[in-house]
Amino acid sequence: MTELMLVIIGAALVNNFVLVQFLGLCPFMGASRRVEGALGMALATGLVLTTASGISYLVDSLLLIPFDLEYLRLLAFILVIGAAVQLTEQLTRKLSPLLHRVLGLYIPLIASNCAVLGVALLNSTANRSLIAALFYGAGAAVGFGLVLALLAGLRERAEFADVPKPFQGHAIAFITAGIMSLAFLGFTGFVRL
Amino acid sequence: MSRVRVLMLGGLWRNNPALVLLLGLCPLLAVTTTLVNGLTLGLATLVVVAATNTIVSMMRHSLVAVVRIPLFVLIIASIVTCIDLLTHALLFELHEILGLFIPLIITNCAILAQAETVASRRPVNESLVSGIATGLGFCGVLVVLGAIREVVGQGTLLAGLDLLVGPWAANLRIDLPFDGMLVAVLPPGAFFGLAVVIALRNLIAARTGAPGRRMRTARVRRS
Amino acid sequence: MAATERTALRTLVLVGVIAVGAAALVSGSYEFSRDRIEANRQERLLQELQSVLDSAFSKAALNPTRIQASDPQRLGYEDPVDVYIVQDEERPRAAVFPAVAPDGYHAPIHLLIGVSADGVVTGVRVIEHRETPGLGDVIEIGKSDWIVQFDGKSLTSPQPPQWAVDDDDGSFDSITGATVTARAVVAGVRSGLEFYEARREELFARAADEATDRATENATDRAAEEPVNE
Amino acid sequence: MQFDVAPGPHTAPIASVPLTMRRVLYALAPAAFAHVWFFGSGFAINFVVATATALAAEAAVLRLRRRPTRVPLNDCSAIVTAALLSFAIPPLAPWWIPAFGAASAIVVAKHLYGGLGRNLFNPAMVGYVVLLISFPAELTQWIPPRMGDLDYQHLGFLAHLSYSLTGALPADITIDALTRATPLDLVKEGLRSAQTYSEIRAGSLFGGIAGRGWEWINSFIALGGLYLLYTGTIRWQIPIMLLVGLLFPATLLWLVDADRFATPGFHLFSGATLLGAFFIATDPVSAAESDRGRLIFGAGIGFLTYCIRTWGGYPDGMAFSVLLMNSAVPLIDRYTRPRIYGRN
Amino acid sequence: MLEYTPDRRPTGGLRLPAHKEASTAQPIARGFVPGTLILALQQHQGPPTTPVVRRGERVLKGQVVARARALRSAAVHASTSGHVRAIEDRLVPSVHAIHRTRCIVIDADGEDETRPGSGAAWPKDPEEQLEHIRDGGIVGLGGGVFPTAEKLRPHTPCKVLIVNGVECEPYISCDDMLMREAAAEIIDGALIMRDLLAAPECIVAVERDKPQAIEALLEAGRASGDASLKLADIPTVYPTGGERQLVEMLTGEEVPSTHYPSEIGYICQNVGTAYALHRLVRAGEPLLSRVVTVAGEGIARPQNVETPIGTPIGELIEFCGGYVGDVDRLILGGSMMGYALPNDEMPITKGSNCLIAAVRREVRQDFSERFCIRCGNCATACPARLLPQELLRAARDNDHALLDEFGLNDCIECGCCDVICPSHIPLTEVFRNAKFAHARYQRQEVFSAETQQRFKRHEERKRANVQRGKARQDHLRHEVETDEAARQKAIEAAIKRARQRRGNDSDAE
Amino acid sequence: MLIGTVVLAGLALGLCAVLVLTDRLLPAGRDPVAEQVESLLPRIQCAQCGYPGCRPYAEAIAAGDADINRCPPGGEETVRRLADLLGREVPALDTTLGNASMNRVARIDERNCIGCNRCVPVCPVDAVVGVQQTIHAVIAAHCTGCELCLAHCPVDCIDLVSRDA
Ligand SMILES: Cc1cc2nc3c(=O)[nH]c(=O)nc-3n(C[C@H](O)[C@H](O)[C@H](O)COP(=O)(O)O)c2cc1C
Ligand SMILES: Cc1cc2nc3c(=O)[nH]c(=O)nc-3n(C[C@H](O)[C@H](O)[C@H](O)COP(=O)(O)O)c2cc1C
Ligand SMILES: Cc1cc2nc3c(=O)[nH]c(=O)nc-3n(C[C@H](O)[C@H](O)[C@H](O)COP(=O)(O)O)c2cc1C
Ligand SMILES: Cc1cc2nc3c(=O)[nH]c(=O)nc-3n(C[C@H](O)[C@H](O)[C@H](O)CO)c2cc1C
Ligand code: SF4
Ligand code: SF4
Ligand code: SF4
Ligand code: SF4
Ligand code: FES
Repeated sequence: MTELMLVIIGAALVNNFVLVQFLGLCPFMGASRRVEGALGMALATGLVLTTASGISYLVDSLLLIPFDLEYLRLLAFILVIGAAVQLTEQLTRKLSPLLHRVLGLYIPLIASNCAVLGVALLNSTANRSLIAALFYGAGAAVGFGLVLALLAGLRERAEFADVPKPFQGHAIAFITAGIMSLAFLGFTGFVRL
Repeated sequence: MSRVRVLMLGGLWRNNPALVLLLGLCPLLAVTTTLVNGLTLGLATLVVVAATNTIVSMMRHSLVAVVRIPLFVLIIASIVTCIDLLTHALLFELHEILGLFIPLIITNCAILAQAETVASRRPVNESLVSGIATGLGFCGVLVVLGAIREVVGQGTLLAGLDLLVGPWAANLRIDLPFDGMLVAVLPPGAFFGLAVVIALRNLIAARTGAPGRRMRTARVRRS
Repeated sequence: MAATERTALRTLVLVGVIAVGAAALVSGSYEFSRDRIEANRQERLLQELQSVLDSAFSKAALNPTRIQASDPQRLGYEDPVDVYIVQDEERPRAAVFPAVAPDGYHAPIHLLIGVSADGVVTGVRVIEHRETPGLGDVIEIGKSDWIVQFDGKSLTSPQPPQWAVDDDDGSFDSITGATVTARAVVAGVRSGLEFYEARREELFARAADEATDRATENATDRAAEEPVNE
Repeated sequence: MQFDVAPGPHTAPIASVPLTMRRVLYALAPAAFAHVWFFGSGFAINFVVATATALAAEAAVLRLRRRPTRVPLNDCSAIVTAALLSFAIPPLAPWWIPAFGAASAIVVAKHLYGGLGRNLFNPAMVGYVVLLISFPAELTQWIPPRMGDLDYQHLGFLAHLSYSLTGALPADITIDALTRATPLDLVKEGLRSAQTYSEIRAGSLFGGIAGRGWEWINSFIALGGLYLLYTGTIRWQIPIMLLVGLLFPATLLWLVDADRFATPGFHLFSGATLLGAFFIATDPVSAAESDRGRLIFGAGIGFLTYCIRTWGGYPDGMAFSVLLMNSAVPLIDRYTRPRIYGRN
Repeated sequence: MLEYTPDRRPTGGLRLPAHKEASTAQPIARGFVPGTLILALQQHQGPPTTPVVRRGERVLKGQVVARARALRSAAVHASTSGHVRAIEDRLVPSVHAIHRTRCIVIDADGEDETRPGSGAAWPKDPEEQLEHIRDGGIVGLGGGVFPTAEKLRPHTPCKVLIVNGVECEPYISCDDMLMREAAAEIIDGALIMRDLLAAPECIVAVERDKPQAIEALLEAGRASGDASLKLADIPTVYPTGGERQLVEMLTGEEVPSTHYPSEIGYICQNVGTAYALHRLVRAGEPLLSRVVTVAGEGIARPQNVETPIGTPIGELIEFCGGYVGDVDRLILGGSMMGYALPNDEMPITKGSNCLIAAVRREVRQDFSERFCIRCGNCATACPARLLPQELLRAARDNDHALLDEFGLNDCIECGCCDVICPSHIPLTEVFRNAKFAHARYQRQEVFSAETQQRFKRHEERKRANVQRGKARQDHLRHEVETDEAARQKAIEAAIKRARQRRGNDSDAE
Repeated sequence: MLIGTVVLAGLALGLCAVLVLTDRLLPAGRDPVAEQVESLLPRIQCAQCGYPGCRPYAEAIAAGDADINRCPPGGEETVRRLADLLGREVPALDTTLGNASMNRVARIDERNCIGCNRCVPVCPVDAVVGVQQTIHAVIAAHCTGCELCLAHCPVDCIDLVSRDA
């Protein structure tokens, strides 16, 4: 159990997917304008991350490895992820159209959210068990959602700041993300892997 | 002619994928510890975007909405995998540095966005031009950011060029008279660096009066 | 209704066609490049091995034998690791194996150690570490020559108590501001050597077996091929 | 007869920003003198360099933005930033360390957001972390405190100055001879290499409760903190909850295993604990805004600091914890709004 | 009479320098008769009164000069004898600002002749009693000037009558002096109100820094022998005298944002109001004067003066020895809630409790503001538990949705946030101004919603019209079509018949 | 190679089948976005946005067909609130569309009104009252100042005046 907790903490904080491993940055920057939107995106991505890591794991261990098809791993995983994302898109479009409009461009982009593919690939290279793979996916999702919500809050506040003209808009958001990533360096060495 | 110019300008400057649309950030930030790394990945991305745009555009009439995303990523992924395998086999030296980054190209959102917004709606020639413009724009940012981070972070420029173009290029490496600040090569430095590049772009856009993207200005101007 | 049925069908056909196309493309490239990639990998492995062996071994003539060994106590890996034995003719000349220095400042440090048959270090390289950039990363060969000081050392010279950094009255240079890192690497190399001392005979014997197996295999392969050639 | 018709309230304001900032500086003064007493004049040199750079950087940015410079420069907030940064960096440091730290604090963390009051993160801590990441070697060169029986090699003011400016040390002294691990380093490494806490504590760098010298400096900082509380410059929520967040887990784990965990007293009087509690976490600009939010904010910093000290990769975690909680401030504020009078 | 200390601490608030020593050093000055009276027709919250005197007419002290026509109104009386010089529009200070209102200007003749036979008896019938109070011109003297008769007619049964003798604002000491000198009358007035309201309990609240007033009230309370009376001594914190704050302090209950205290059973009356009611009921004297504190370093003899309503401020100042030194600001009200007057020509009204002639060093001068440093002092000081720093941002950003969320309309404009703000941001002024814009926004929202409804109805009707039109067309078409069909049939039948006939004919042929 | 192709194609087909199925089975959602957008608009139905009323414009925004800066009466404030709702950048208000302000109302000049009744049906909020052949009047409390009636008066007897006047 502690092992699994460590997997989560490791993926969420120590090797935070976004700030340390540089995965999933596009939705991180794109969906962090408002806290509400960020929470929605966090939820959607979390869903995709966890399910995709589970399904990819099954595809890997039940299809690819038995048939010696590891070279198709990228293709197979991306297919699974694409399907999971499309499913999420359908779900949000039908169940929460507002979220769908707000996240607009970014839901399809979860498919190319590197974090999702990253989780799947990292799971298969790290030889995790199915449970550990799911926990790793969940940890990554928590870490992604956490920093997304934090950045959204900070960006809302930065809107009231008196930012120099050239830095207004995206640039100050990157500065803010940079300082967050400085702060997350404090977690280095937490889980000694 | 002018259509081509518009498309090129769009990809390179007005709708630059990295600076304006903020797409493809992961490889952009992860890889740009040196100029050469950035350049290499930029070139590879260029090839992939151009190829994907062409293929998607060719089959744009037979696409179906529900499965469009899986199809796009499938196409992108197979092209990337092929490139990965082929460079590995044929250009081994190149693959030594590129190898790590190539699979990352699959998840470069800029490519998917191109497929979704351009290639699936436009004829092949326009899609190709747009793809090349996007790829070049992306590559340019990679190079600039890589250069900044390399100079600030380790006090060199063009280190490792020999791996890309041959041993003769080793002499092109420039060593600056300081050791560099580590923060530039670490993750925070990537964010700061990109912020600076975006700010520079804004500054230039403001100077040249070119209509940049309308940006949300600070909400309270008065103190 | 009929229309939606038709689009569904079309969707499936489209996906099938593209998936088949993609798979064919990738499989084709894979078939095409598999052997070359394998060759390239072999080449890189040799390069890596060469880097921890002294210049007496030429890369071309390495011909290492790979065997698996497990020693979580001394090597720090739970799973069996690859140990490469370099032989010329019949005699084992040197061994290359990975080891972990678990006490790195931020995380365990992964080492590759080369040892000659008589237990003298021919080279050590750090393969992977998370030490503080600018402080602990001096152990990388690209950053400084610190790691070279292990060359020529063995468990008898210096004597085991001297296998420590000079801050602890040992005979290895420490690193200013990163004593912990230096201590960890020294301890890691030392326990790697201890593994080698303890298992040398067994490893060599297994390597010899492996080599003969391979030779016979090659021979039968050749024998199998010969009729075709005829 | 005509009179001035200024809008109300007419009562003269009972607080002002420059006064607040000056009070913080007064409160830091005793600890600063103690620092100079124990660690030599390095602190003073660093403080002067940092202050000069901070003010120059502030003036430069304001000029560049064509903003008035007088009022912002007079409010002393840049000096507070410089002072707190100087407390965080080792006394023995080349001049460009405080200069670079102060410049990044003021330019990046403060003025990219528009100056006093707008920054999202604590500028001094941003400056410190940037330094720590970029120049780890320089930032770990701590020297042992001046205590009668330690084999301490003295550097006079001039020697300090010359090291700071040129990097040259007196002929017979090497940098290795001057520097020592700090008590936090020793405890962290010791515990990691399976020494017991009491074995580590036997070392000559330790005093009654924590590191020698450090305990005194921290006591003087606490004194300054009490002055700030007394004058109403800061309120109790953040400091008290920070200490609770730090000392509660510290006490708990120490009671569980006194060999493998440092005493709460050690945590209280080591590193940046009290400076952080009274001076850093209380930075009004980057802290949570409501009282309830401040309870969470303080407790979070304390707890994270304890975690980083005990399990993390750095000997002290105050700066990281402050920045981490700074990033959480908007969310804390959002979910801890006070209930308005008469609303449910 | 029970004296007790509430065990609650006030929410927010500030301890401010009191500045009350000078004006409490001597007893209330009485017998001041001004040379002119300026009697505004609207000195209360509610519809204005109607003048019942003519130009040139001589009026006597206590005579009604303007009558209350509406329920929420209160009569105005001449506070000394004299001739009506004019009935004209003048600038008059009212609750929050200066207004131009119709006034009756009277040249006093100095005789101060009281209307003979004044002192109509206190009626028996409750309804008549309220009318009596309205005709007596009595309004809340705590600053709100809400007609007392209306306030004594609650829609919810009154649980507690609170007599407000807190007087927490700096400089003001009129209530303090009145409590010291007329405690028995105040207690009597309070009991009259309690009886009117049938309130089971009556709490007199006084701040702890007025020991003499407390002493006097306790004595008077004991003398009255009434068991429902209590005296609460409450901490000296501004603004616990605000009725919402006081209700919370005394009962722990909060008055919901959208309600008045009377709606949850608490009625709060100022001690001055109680005193005035006592005078009306026991002596038949309507509201003719009130105690006004004249204070500040710019006044020669700071003191409390029983001032006839309508006295021009300049005359009152003269009565107190005139200005000394360089008077910078003339403030009506306390230094927190009061506002600055441009000149001293305006009259004292029923709501004027204090006049401060302030020299420069006494009042806020520094109007240069810095950016908010988020110190949170303002939030700590806010008695309404608002976040002024957030309100400020929303107000400057004209973000009305946010203003609603952060409770702009819950701000009581007490000024605490303003005074404590180290960045010297004029928060109260910002909020005052924002409230106007916000009210417009809220009206607009209501209008928009109504408009939307109207549009919907319009559309529906249009659709219905169209439908009806279509239906009629359909019907016509149908009729036409059926006609057509019938005709067709008829034709066919005819043809058939014709054929038949022809067939028959041919057969026949 | 063959097996790889088969496996991948199988996988792709399987996943697509799932997608197609769920797409069928899920009910199409109601679209509350348009409603939320509409609630942020001034709802005075002036049609200056180029749509016949606020609702159609709101629907166009929700469908992504219209930019959010086309409502002159709403002004910058409305643009900003829309941008917040939809998570977009804030564009500048399109000032070319008109300048209806919410502070004006129509007033019919009684001397000129010929009672033609043409203005009655065009007023979106039924603010004009009157029957044919009599003088018409505008209920100021209902009128939104949308200017729609202006163009329909054959004798130009409708003017916009400030609401306070
Ligand atoms: C930011 C930071 C990073 C550090 N990184 C390392 C490291 O990578 N390796 C190491 O041995 N010690 C590291 N340390 C520990 C200190 O440098 C410690 O003082 C040192 O290990 C012992 O000092 P010495 O080498 O001068 O005896 C680090 C300390 C800090 C504050
Ligand atoms: C518009 C308005 C309506 C009021 N309605 C009532 C009411 O219905 N019942 C009541 O007891 N008080 C009512 N009040 C009086 C208030 O409760 C309060 O006593 C008065 O405003 C004076 O309080 P202040 O001096 O704190 O402003 C009303 C006040 C205003 C301004
Ligand atoms: C901030 C603030 C402070 C107040 N302070 C007092 C006070 O000290 N004494 C007082 O009688 N009324 C004070 N009031 C007015 C009371 O809220 C309330 O209107 C009054 O007690 C009602 O009594 P009245 O109707 O007899 O005037 C204050 C109001 C506010 C908003
Ligand atoms: C109580 C108090 C604590 C402060 N702490 C800090 C601090 O930790 N770091 C800092 O840069 N400035 C600090 N300041 C100064 C000032 O708030 C800071 O420069 C602003 O964050 C700059 O906008 C402090 C000021 C006060 C009043
Ligand atoms: S003026 Fe308003 S916001 Fe300020 S303290 Fe008073 S009630 Fe609170
Ligand atoms: S008191 Fe002033 S500076 Fe402090 S938070 Fe409030 S508005 Fe900002
Ligand atoms: S322009 Fe007129 S009709 Fe269009 S949305 Fe705005 S108010 Fe409604
Ligand atoms: S009366 Fe005219 S201006 Fe007024 S709402 Fe109707 S159509 Fe619009
Ligand atoms: S490149 Fe867009 S999420 Fe990684």
